[in-house]
Amino acid sequence: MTWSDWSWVLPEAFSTFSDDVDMIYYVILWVTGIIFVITEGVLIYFLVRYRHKEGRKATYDHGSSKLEIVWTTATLVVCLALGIVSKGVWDTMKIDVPEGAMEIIVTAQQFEWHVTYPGPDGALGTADDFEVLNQIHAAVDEPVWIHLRATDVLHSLFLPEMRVKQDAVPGKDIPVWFEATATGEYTIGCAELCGIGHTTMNGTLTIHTAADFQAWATAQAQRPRPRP
Amino acid sequence: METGEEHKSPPYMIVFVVLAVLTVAEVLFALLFTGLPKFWMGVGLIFMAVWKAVLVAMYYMHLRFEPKRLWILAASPIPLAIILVVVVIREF
Amino acid sequence: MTTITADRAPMAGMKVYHLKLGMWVFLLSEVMFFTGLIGSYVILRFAHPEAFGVPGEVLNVPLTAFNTFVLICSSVTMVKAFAAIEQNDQEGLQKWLLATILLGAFFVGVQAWEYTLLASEGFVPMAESYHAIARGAAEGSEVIGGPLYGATFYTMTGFHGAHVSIGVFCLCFTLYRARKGAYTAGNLGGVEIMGLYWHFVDLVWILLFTIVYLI
Amino acid sequence: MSTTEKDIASAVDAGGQHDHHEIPWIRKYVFATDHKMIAKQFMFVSLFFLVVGGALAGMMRFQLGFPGQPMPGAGILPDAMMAPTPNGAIMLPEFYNSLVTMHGTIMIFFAIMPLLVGLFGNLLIPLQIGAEDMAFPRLNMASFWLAVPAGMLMLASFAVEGGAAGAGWTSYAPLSTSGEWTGVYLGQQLWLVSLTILGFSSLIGAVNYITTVINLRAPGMTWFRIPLATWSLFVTAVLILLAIPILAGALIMLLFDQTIGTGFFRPEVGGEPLLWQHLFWFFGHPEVYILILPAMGITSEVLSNRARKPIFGYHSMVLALISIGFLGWIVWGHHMFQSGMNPLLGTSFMISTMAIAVPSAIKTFNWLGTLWKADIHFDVPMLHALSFVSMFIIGGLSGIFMASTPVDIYIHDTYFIVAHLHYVLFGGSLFAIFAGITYWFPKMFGRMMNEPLGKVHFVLTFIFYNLVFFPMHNLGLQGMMRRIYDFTQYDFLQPLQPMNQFITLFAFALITTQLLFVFNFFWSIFKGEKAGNNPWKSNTLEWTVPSPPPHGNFAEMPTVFRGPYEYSSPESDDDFLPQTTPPREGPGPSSGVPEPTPTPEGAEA
Ligand code: HEA
Ligand code: HEA
Ligand code: CUA
Ligand SMILES: [Cu+2]
Repeated sequence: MTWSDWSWVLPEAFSTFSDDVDMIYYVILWVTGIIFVITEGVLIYFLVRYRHKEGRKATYDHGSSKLEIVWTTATLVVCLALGIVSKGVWDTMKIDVPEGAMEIIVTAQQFEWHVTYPGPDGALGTADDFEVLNQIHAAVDEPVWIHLRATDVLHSLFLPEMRVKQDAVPGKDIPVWFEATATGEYTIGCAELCGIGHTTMNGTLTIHTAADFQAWATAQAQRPRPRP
Repeated sequence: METGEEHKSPPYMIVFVVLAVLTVAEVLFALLFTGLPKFWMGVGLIFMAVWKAVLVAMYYMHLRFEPKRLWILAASPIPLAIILVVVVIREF
Repeated sequence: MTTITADRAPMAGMKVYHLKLGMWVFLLSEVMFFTGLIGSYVILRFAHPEAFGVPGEVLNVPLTAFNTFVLICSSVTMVKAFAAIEQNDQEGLQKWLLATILLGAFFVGVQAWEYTLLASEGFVPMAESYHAIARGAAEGSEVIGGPLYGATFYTMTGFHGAHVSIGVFCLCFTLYRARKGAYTAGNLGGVEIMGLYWHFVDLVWILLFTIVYLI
Repeated sequence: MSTTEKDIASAVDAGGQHDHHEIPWIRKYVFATDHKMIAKQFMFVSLFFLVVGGALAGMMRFQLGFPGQPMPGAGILPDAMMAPTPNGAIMLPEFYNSLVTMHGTIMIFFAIMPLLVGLFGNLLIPLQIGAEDMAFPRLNMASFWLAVPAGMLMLASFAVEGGAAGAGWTSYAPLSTSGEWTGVYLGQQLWLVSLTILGFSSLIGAVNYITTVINLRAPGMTWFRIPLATWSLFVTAVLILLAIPILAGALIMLLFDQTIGTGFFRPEVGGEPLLWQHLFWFFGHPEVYILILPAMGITSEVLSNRARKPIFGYHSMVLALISIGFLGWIVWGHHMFQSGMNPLLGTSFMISTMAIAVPSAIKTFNWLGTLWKADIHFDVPMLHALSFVSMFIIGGLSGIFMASTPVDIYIHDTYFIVAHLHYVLFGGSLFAIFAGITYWFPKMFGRMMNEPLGKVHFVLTFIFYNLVFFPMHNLGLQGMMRRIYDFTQYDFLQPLQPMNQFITLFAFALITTQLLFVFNFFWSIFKGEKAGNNPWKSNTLEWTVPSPPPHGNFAEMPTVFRGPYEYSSPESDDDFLPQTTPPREGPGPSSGVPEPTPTPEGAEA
């Protein structure tokens, strides 16, 4: 085991909003870290300082409203601040799907991911759509809008390096989007217990350069395949 | 009951008549005013139903004659019920 | 400070005796139970209006309106029983309790009849039509209630009906005790909490009737 | 309802007769109505379930530490759980799913909840408020005897065809609606039936507690003189009362979906899977506070006593309990941030979740304040209570990460959550239970637990516990999902193998360490040092009666003159001042003169 396993640093991420997420994480890590050190420090200090000694009697004291008001307000302020910081990023990630994104459909089914591409005409739901299994391909610096669906039970599309996670719910079409900032091969995982094969429901997210992606898509569209 | 003082029986029969009349009114309202927008229909019916429910609680369950704290106790789950339904409805 | 010995003289608390307080507390949980069931109906209907028929067309509103009236009557008889024992009128107590039992049983009977009628029209809680056929619907008929409308309807009204049935059962027990002279004007807790339960069940029906049959 | 009628009779019984001296054996030990005996019954049964839950965790950890390797000694398990191979038996994924589910379910519903509510609720409420028993003793008995068959059904589900429920302790629909998806048919239904019965058991328990606290307090025991343990149990009872029926309704609907083909939560026929999640968490979040509030109460009690100092800010401690109880109802959506719930709702749930840190902060800081200028005795209960405080801080602070919606996107359903929940549930609830059991052990059995052995158990548990669960935060941050049978299926998780092994080894150590407690517990029942009435020099009423208290508890109605935490008061020569000691110079202006009360049987005056 290496010490880096114990790290509190998040693994590297490669999407447009991943830095914001990580930033909020580090802010909370610092805030809670400081609170942790202070509270546990005070606790240990008191334990040592006021441990029982022969003849010592505790101070008869019922508390102080002034102090209580101070720390209650302080906590409230800290928490509200954290809430406000979080809201903007949340809206970006879950609500504001960018215009002009490449639309694909990801359908989760025990225990695989069916990914449907629009094909040469660029529109989903037409005859030239094509499907790949357990792999998502996209171009770098190009937003992708996933229509997330499921056919049987809940699944959860987890793209750790994109900081994306969203449950797929049968009967719903949930928008998920991301824009990768670096090419490479990343992970697709299923994060919601979905049955016996939950563990094996993984795949690969490949981020190409724009040209490579075009080439891949063209090749795929021409690949002969059984019509559904 | 617990006060021990003599109070004369609450107006059980009057409440009964009101309940019966409101029931008839509800049914007629629902069956006759079918042209009304669904929303107002709902509001009207709920209004009458809640009125009836309150009458039952007040008189038949004697809440009117109970100490105030029992009153508060009895009303306590209502906000929770409303929160649940209102929030989850916003989901859809 | 005088020391209080032997006999208990606890704090004032709710100024209500245990049994009644206990019953009220129990009823609070019943409120939440029916919130869960009725709430699910409201939410599902709001989410899928197309899956729910117009109540007046599927359900027999006049019949149930009549049944509602029966239940309201039973509340009156119950409260009369309570008023009787307040005056230590044993005969009145028994008479009104009996009336309540009969009305309650009648209500359950009508509900059971309503269920069979609906089922034979194909209104069932399940998804498949063979269930409807098994319950008396004509061969080849469709499921009307579908898995949402029928399911919420039968669950809600069914659990209410179960509450009424349990109430009738308890009323019989109360009547049995009343005939043995267990209640007096000074000891009427059993009758009072029975009444509280009964009126609560009535109250739930009032709301349920409006939400399920009229809106 | 049929039970209430009978209680007319039992309430009359409780009304004053002390003359059952000859209680038949079966009424004393089996169908007991005495609250102390029922408390002990709950304790033994739920400690048994704690052991079961721990054993399930051990098997789970084996698979996670050594994925796909044969488990020593597992050959005796049926082939439906462990696939036999020439080298030994290897765990099947469906069995792993059952293990996770049953571990969570048993720990939460059959171990921690009955320990906190069943054991301490029954033991402490009547004793601390000065009542001779619960308001409805027979209902109390019914509550226990409903819990037992519920537990047996839950255990039996391992033996049925298809195995035990395997959809997680949250049993998310639609996975849980049909055996088609999980391969579990009867097991899942037994799970539902068992929890419904258990829910009813908790419910009548709660009715009993609430009535008792409101109506049976001894003279002078005003609301603001009630010890915090009883206060917390009261608030907990209210939460149970209002939350459990929602769960019951949802369980019943799910059962119908499984058995008769309704479609509440089944999307394939138009139902709404998210409705299940909303109902479940509307119950579920109050449930986790049900699991922490009594623990907080116990901690306050032990902390103040062993620090020989009044609790810091008693009133705000009570208000914090109440507001945690209330806020707990409006945060349930934080479990559903990634569920496909309307994202606009997410923000409101995030804010309310953050707000709940405020009353928790009040509690935490007030505990620290209690230790300030105190006279701290490090006995075993105190050590556990102190580790409750420090572990709850860690668990609570990790909750803040998840409350922040964007961060939750990444850590939801990873081991970060698993770490959080064990920090609050083990570090929080279970440590408080250890504190409570060791603290009230002399009251229950008349003997002290062995102190050195208890300290060894504490130190080892504390160390191993942290070594097991702290690294789980890091696993989560590296992206390791929860409820996963074999994480090595993912390339990017393979480097985590050593850390998982590390956790597993210390989990075994942790489980083994508990044998010390088991031994200490049973040894002390028979051989422990005899304890007097008040070994901890405590102020509260339960310590004024013999250990163990006799039937009816108080030989004479106690009268209460002051709050429960008057330690080191200048008014007393010793460092404590029991609630029943009369004030020195006549009744002070504030000492409660009991109000006149109604007769308990509801008679007209
Ligand atoms: C005893 C049980 C218990 C308790 C007390 C808590 C307490 C809290 N929990 Fe936890 N929680 C669980 C049990 C519990 N939880 C369980 C079992 C799950 C998993 C369920 C499942 O999916 O299986 C879960 C999951 C869970 C989630 C869902 C995560 C996910 O699935 O993605 C979230 C999200 O917000 C959350 C948040 C919180 C918060 C904010 C608190 C707060 O109440 C904590 C407040 C306390 C503090 C903050 C520390 C003390 C305060 C201070 C020292 C003051 C200063 C602090 C600040 C200024 C921040 N919890
Ligand atoms: C209070 C609750 C509680 C407790 C105490 C524990 C204790 C432990 N838990 Fe558990 N856990 C949960 C509640 C709890 N857990 C829940 C709710 C989940 C989520 C389930 C889900 O996802 O659906 C979970 C999930 C969970 C997972 C994640 C599984 C997964 O997602 O795949 C893991 C993995 O390591 C784990 C491990 C452990 C371990 C090693 C212990 C060890 O600490 C166990 C140590 C052993 C004991 C504590 C028993 C000792 C017995 C006694 C001391 C009593 C003896 C006394 C007498 C008889 C007198 N738990
Ligand atoms: Cu799909 Cu887990
Ligand atoms: Cu929660």
